[in-house]
Amino acid sequence: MKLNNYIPIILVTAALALVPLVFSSNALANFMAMALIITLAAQGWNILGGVAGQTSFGHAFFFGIGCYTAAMLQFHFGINAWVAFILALVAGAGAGFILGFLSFRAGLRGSYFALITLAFAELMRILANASEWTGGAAGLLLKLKPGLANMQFESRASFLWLALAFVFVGLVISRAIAGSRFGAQLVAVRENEDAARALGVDVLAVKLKAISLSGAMTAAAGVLYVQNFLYIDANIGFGVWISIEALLAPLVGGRGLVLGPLIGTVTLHGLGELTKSFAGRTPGIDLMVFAVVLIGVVAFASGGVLGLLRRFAPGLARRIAA
Amino acid sequence: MLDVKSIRTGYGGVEVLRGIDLSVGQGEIVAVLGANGVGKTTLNKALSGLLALTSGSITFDGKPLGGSPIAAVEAGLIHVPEGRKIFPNMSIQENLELGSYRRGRASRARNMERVYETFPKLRQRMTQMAGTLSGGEQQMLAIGRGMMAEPKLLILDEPSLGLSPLLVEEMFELIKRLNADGLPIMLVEQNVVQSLEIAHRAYIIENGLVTMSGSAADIAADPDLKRAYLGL
Amino acid sequence: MYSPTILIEAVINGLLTGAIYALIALGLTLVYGVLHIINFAHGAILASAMFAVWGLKTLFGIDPYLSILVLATVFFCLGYGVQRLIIGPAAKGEDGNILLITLGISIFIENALLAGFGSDTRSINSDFAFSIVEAGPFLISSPRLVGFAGSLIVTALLWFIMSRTDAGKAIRAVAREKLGASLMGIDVGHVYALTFGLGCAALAVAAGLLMPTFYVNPRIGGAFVNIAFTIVVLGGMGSIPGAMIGGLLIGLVESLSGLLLGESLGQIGIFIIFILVLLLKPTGLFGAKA
Amino acid sequence: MKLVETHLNRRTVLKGGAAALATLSAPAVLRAAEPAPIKVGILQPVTGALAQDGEYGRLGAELAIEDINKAGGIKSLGGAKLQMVFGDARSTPEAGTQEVERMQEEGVVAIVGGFASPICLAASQAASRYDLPYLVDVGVSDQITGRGLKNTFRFAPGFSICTAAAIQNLVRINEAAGKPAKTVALVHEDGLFGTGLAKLMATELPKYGFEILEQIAVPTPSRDLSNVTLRLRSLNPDLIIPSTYYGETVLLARTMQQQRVRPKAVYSVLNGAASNRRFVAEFPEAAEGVMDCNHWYDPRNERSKAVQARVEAVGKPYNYNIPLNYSSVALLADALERAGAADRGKVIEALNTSTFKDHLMPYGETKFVNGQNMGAAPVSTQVQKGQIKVVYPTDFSDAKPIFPANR
Amino acid sequence: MMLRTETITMRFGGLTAVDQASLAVRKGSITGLIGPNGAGKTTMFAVIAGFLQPTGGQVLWQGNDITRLKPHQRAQLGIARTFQIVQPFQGLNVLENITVGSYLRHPHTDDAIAKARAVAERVGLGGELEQPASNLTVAGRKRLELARALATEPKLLLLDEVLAGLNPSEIRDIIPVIRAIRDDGVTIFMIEHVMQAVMNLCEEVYVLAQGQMIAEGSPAAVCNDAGVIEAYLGKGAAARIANLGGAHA
Repeated sequence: MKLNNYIPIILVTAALALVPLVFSSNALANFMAMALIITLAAQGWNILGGVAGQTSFGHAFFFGIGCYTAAMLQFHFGINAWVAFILALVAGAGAGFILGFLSFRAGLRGSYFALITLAFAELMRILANASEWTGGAAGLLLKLKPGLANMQFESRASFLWLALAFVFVGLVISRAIAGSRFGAQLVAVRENEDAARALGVDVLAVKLKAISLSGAMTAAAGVLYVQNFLYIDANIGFGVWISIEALLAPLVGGRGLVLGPLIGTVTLHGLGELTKSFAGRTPGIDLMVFAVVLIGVVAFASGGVLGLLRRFAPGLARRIAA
Repeated sequence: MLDVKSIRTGYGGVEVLRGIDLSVGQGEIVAVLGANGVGKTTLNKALSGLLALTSGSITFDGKPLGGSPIAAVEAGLIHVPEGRKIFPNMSIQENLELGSYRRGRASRARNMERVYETFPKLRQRMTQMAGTLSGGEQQMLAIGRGMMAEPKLLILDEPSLGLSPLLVEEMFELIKRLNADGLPIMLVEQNVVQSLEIAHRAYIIENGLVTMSGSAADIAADPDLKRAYLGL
Repeated sequence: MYSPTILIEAVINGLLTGAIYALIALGLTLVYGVLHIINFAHGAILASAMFAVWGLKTLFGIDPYLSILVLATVFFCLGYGVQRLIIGPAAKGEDGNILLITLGISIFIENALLAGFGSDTRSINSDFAFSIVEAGPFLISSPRLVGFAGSLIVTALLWFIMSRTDAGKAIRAVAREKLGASLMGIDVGHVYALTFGLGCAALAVAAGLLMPTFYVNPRIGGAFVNIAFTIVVLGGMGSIPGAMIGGLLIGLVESLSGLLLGESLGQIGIFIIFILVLLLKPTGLFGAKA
Repeated sequence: MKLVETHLNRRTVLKGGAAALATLSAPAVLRAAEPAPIKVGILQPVTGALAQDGEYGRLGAELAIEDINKAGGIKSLGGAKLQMVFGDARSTPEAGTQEVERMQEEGVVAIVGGFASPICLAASQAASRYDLPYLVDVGVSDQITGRGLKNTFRFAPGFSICTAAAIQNLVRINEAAGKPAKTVALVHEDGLFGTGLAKLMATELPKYGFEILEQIAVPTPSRDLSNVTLRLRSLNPDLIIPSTYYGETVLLARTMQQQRVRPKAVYSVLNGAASNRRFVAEFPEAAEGVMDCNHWYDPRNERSKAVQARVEAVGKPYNYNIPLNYSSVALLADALERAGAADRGKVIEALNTSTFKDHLMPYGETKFVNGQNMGAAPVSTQVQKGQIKVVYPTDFSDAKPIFPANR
Repeated sequence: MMLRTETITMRFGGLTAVDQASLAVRKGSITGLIGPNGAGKTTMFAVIAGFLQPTGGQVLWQGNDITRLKPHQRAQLGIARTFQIVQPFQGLNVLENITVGSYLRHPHTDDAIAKARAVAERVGLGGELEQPASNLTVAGRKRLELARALATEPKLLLLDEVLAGLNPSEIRDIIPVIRAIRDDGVTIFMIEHVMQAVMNLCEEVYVLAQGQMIAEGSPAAVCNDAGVIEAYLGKGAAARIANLGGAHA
C-alpha cells in the first residue's frame, strides 16, 4: 500500500467534506448525500461491470436487498441499525454470490448476463411488492429517531459525512483492488478470459468474488438510502431507476476507473440540475436535454469524462485516475 | 487487369505490407505464395477494400479502385476469402443468390445454372443449410458464390486450406478449369507445389515484401523456394 | 377448478394476447439477431407509435387499422434514420456505447411524449373495440382476433421478406457472416439500418393492433419490454419463428397461470421462465449456437 | 373571511391571473408599504409518472393563493400576501425530500401537497426536522398520520376512513334499494393498497350479509384482463368491487363491456378511474352506472362551482386534486390568520385547534386528531348519463343512486 | 517424461480435429509440433493446457492423469501456454500484463512487479514497461505473450507460433531468448511454422497432419520424410524436391 496512490482520493474526499462547512445549505447537503448514495451504488457496479467487465442491467437487485434487509431487520425485529447494516452487506454479498454462481457457471456473458440480472431485479420487485413482510406496495417506514445509534442524524451535514465516509471506503477499496493481484485478475478476466485462464487465473472464482463485493457495496448504498429517507418500497428498492443510475455513472465518468463513478454521478446529477433549471414548466424537457447530452457524450467522448480529460489534460488525468 | 503499386498498410500502426508490387494480366493464374503470417491475407483485404491503404495504389481494369468492398465488387474484383465465410444459416441456393447481390443480378438464373454445372454436388443439396456442408463443399460454395458476381478477376484466398489431399487435388483441377474459360485468377496459397503447377506466374511474399517473382516454372526451380518454406 | 369452457377460452385469450407480444418481440429479436445489440429504446418506440395511432384517431379520425399502413412506413423510415444517423455513427461499434445510446434515445422519447401529451393515460373509443365474435359458448373479442391475424400476417410478411427478397437475405447474411457479406458487396451499415427500420415498423403495426383494446401513456413501453425480452430469450435471440412461438407460449403461460395461480403470481411465473431459460438453455428454443 | 368573489367568469380569471403576475413582478418600491409576503411551499410531482396529477394539484393551490391574495391576504398580518414556492417532487420520494430542504432554505412557513403516499411520507418527515408544518393533500396511507409527527396534517380522509365509509355507504345504498346485491367479487391491484382494501372488504362485508365469491389480484400494469373478466363472467356476482389504478380500471371496464359481463353494480373504492372525468368522457358506455367511493368536491357548494368554472374555462377537468389542494391552502391561510404570525409553532398550534369550514369539500368542520382531519370523509359517486354525481351521503348528494344500475 | 498424451481424440460435431494423437515431451527439451495449417496443432495445445476436454485419450503430467483439470489448475502445476493469436490485455500496460502472470506465484504486489520486471528484461521488453499493450508492434506483442507465460514460472512452456509474423531479424533476435529460457530449466514445447527456427531450436519434432501424428524424430529426419514434405507442399512435392536437389547437387 503506497500512500501516494491514495492522495487523489483523500483530496477529493476532503474537498467534499468541507462543502457543508463552507455552504450551510441543507438543500445542497441533501443533494450531495443523495448523489453520494448513488455514487456508492455505482462504485459497486463499477467493480463488476467496469473492472471485471460483466455488464449488469439489474444492480437494483443488490440495492433493494440492502434496503430491505436493513429496513426489515429494524422494522420487524428492532435490530440496531448498525448491526442491520452489517447484515445487509452480508445479504448483498450473498445475493451476489448466488446470482453469480448460477449465471457464471451457466457460462452467461455479455447480453445474457445483463438480462439475467435484470430478470432477478424484476422478480424481486414483484415479490417485494406482493409480500407482507416487505410491507407490500405501501412499503416500510422506519421511525424517525435521530441518534448515532440509529444511524440517523439531526443535521443534514452529518448524514452527508456518513455517506461520504462510505464512498471514501468504497474509493479506498476500489483503489486497493486496482493495485492488487485481485484487481489484475479482474482486468484480465474482463479483457480475455482464455488468456487469464492460461495464466492460472480461476476465472469463476474471480468473478464470484467480484460480484459478491459488488453486491455488498451496492447493498450498502441501499442501507444509506433507507437510513436517509426512512422509507422503502418495491419500486424504489428494486426499480429500474437505480439499475440505470448505477450503470450510467461509471460509463459517463470512466468505466473501470477508481474515480469514475464519483465523477460520473457528479456530472450527471449536476447536468440534471442544470437542465432542470432552464427547462421551464413543461415536464420532460429537462430530461430530453439530458438525453441529448448523454448521447453527445457517448458520441464524442467515449471513455467518459476521464477519457476526455485524458485527451485534453493527460497529466491531470493521470494524477487523478491513477 | 490488376495493377498493384507499392502498397503499404497494416493494423493499428503496425505495418504488415511494406510496399508490395504485383500485377495480374488477362487470363492468367497468378499465385501469391508465402508462409503463414507474411501478409497474404492482409494483401487480400487491401485489394478488396476492407483495409485502407497507407500509401500506394491499386488499378483495376484500367481504373483506380475505390476504397470500399462495394466498389471492388462493382468493378468485378471478387474475393473468395480465407475460411470461406459462407452464410451458414442459409441454404446453398440462397448463398449463391447473394453472390449476385450487387453484380450480375440480371443474369442470376443463368449464372446459377453455370455454377451448378461446375459443381453438380451443390445442385444436389440446393436447399441444405450451408453450415452443414463439409469443408470441401463449403469451399466450392464459396467459389460458386464468387462466380455469381460475374467476376473479372477472382481472388482465391487459401482455397486448399483444411481440405484432404484428394480434395486439394480436386480443388486445383477446378481452378484450372475456371481459368480455362478465360477468367483471371489470383491464387493466394501456402500449398506451393500444386499452386505452381497450375499458375502462370507467381510471387513469393516474405514479411510484407515480394521476395521472388517470375514465371511459375522458374520459381518452382529456384532452390530459394525450399528455404522460404522449410527454412533449409 | 374451472369449467372446460373457461379453460378453453383462457387458452384462446392467451394465444390472442401472445400473438401481439410476439409482434412486439419480433423487432427486438430481429435487431438483436443482426446487430447483436439489446435495443433499450424498444419500449419507448412502441409508446410513441401508440401515441401516433391515438393522435391520428383523435385528431383526424383515422381508424387505427388504416393508420397501420402509414405508420409502418413512417416508423420504418424513422428507425432507418435513427440507426444510420445516430446509433451507428455514435456507437463506433462498441457495445457499451450502443447501450448508452439506446438508453438515451429511450429517455428522450419518453420525455418528449411526456412534454407533448402529459402523463395521462389515453385510449381510443370505437364501436369495433367492443364487438365480439360468438363461437358457441365462447365470446371472442373482434379487435383481438384482428390483432392475432395482423400479427400472423406481419410475421409471415417478415418471413417472406427474409427468405425471398435480396434485402432480407442480405440481412440474414450480415447477421451471421459480416465479412463474407461485405465481400459480396453488401453494405453492412445499410443492412443494419434496414433491420432497425423493420423492427420499428413491426412496432408500429403492433401499436395499431393494440390501441383499439389498450391504452397508452408515455411509460407504457415498460409494460411490454420485459415480456418481449422474455419471449426473445425463450424463442432464441435472433429467431423470427422463435419470437412467434415464444410469444404464443408466453401468452398461454400468462393466461393459464393467471387463471390458475392468480394474475400476480402469473407475472412471477414469466420471470422464472425467463431466468430458467437463460440458465439452462440460453440459446432458447430456436436460437443459433453462439 | 372571503376567499372568492361571487361573480366569476373567464375574463376575470384571466385578469386575476394577470394582476397576480403584475403584483409579483412589480418593483419592490411600489410594494414597500405592504408587509413582506408569506412564503408557502407547494410540493407536487409535475414530472415523472405522476406528472398529470401533480399539475392538477398545482393548479388548485395556485387558484387558492390567487383568491386569498385578491381578498386582501392574511389580514391579521397586515394583509400579507401568500407567495408560492413551488417544488417539483419528480414523482420520487427523494426528489420530494430534496425540494423540502430547498423550501426550508427559502423560508417557507408551511408546505402543502405531495400527492402520492411515498412522497408525502418522505417529505413530511423531512419537514418534521424543522418543525415545518406539512399539509398532505391526497396521500391516503394511514402511516402518514400514524407516525406521531407533530408537523403533519391531512385534510382529506385517510385509507381507513375511506374504506369504513365505503362499506357503510354501500350497505346503506343496498338496504335502501331492498338489498338487491348479495354476492360480491373483489378485483384489486396486488399492491398493499388493493390487497389491504380487499382484505378489509372480505372481512367486513359478510357481516352485512354479503357473500364474497372471489378475490382476484391483478398486477400493475396489466396487459390483459380477459381472464379476470372470464372468471367474473362465470361467477356472475351481483356486485363487482374493483380497487385498481386508472389503466387497469379502464381495461377492466372495457373488457367487461365487451364480454357482456353485467353485474347489478360496479362499486369501486379509491379507484383511479371511476371518478375520473377523462374516463367518463372517453368511455361513456363502459363508465355509465359505475359507482366509486372516493375524494370528491361538494357539488352543492357554490364556491366549488365557481372554481370548477374557472378550471374548466382553461380547458382542464375539475379533478378532485384541485379542490383538495385549494381547500388545503385555504385551511393553511385560515391557520395563519388565527396564528397571527408566520411562525411555524403557532401555525401548527392553529391547525391543531382548527375548525375550518370554508372549504370546497363535502366535509364538516375541520378537526384534527393526531394530524388526521376527523371531519373528512369520502363520498360515493356514480356516473349517470355521462356525469359524475354524488349519490351518498344525502347531505351532499346531487343525485339519487341508481341501484341496481341498469347496465 | 514431463508430459505425455495418449491417443488424444478431439471431435467437434462431425469434424475430427485430432485423431488418436500421442506424443511425449522430455524434461529439459525443446520439442516441436509442426504440420500444415488446419492440422489440429492448436487444438492439441488447447487439450494439453486444459481449454478443451478431449473426446478420448489422456493427458499425463509427470505420470499423473490431468485430463480433467481446469486450465488454471494446470497453470498452477506449471503448464503455461501462449496463444497463436496474441491476446494481450488491452486495458493494461506491458508491466501490468506481465504482472497478471507473476501474481500466480507471488501474491504480494511488490514481489509480483519485481518478478514481472525481471521477466520483461529477459524477453527484451525492459524499455517498454509503461506502454499500453495495444501500442506494441507484432514482435513486441509476441514477446509480451512470451513474457506473460514465463512470469507464471512454468515448468513446461507451450509456445503457439510465437515467431509467426516476425521478420527474419526479429526471429534471429528471439531465438536466443527461447534457448535461454530452456537453459534455465523450462521445458519447451512449441508449435512453429518458421522451419528455420524449428531446425535451429528443436531436438525432437512431432508432425501432425489432418489430425494424425504422421512422423516424429529429429528435425532433419522429419524434414526429409517424404510423407511430411507431401503434407506440407502438396502431393508429389517430395519427388519434385528430390529432383531439384539432384539438379543442384
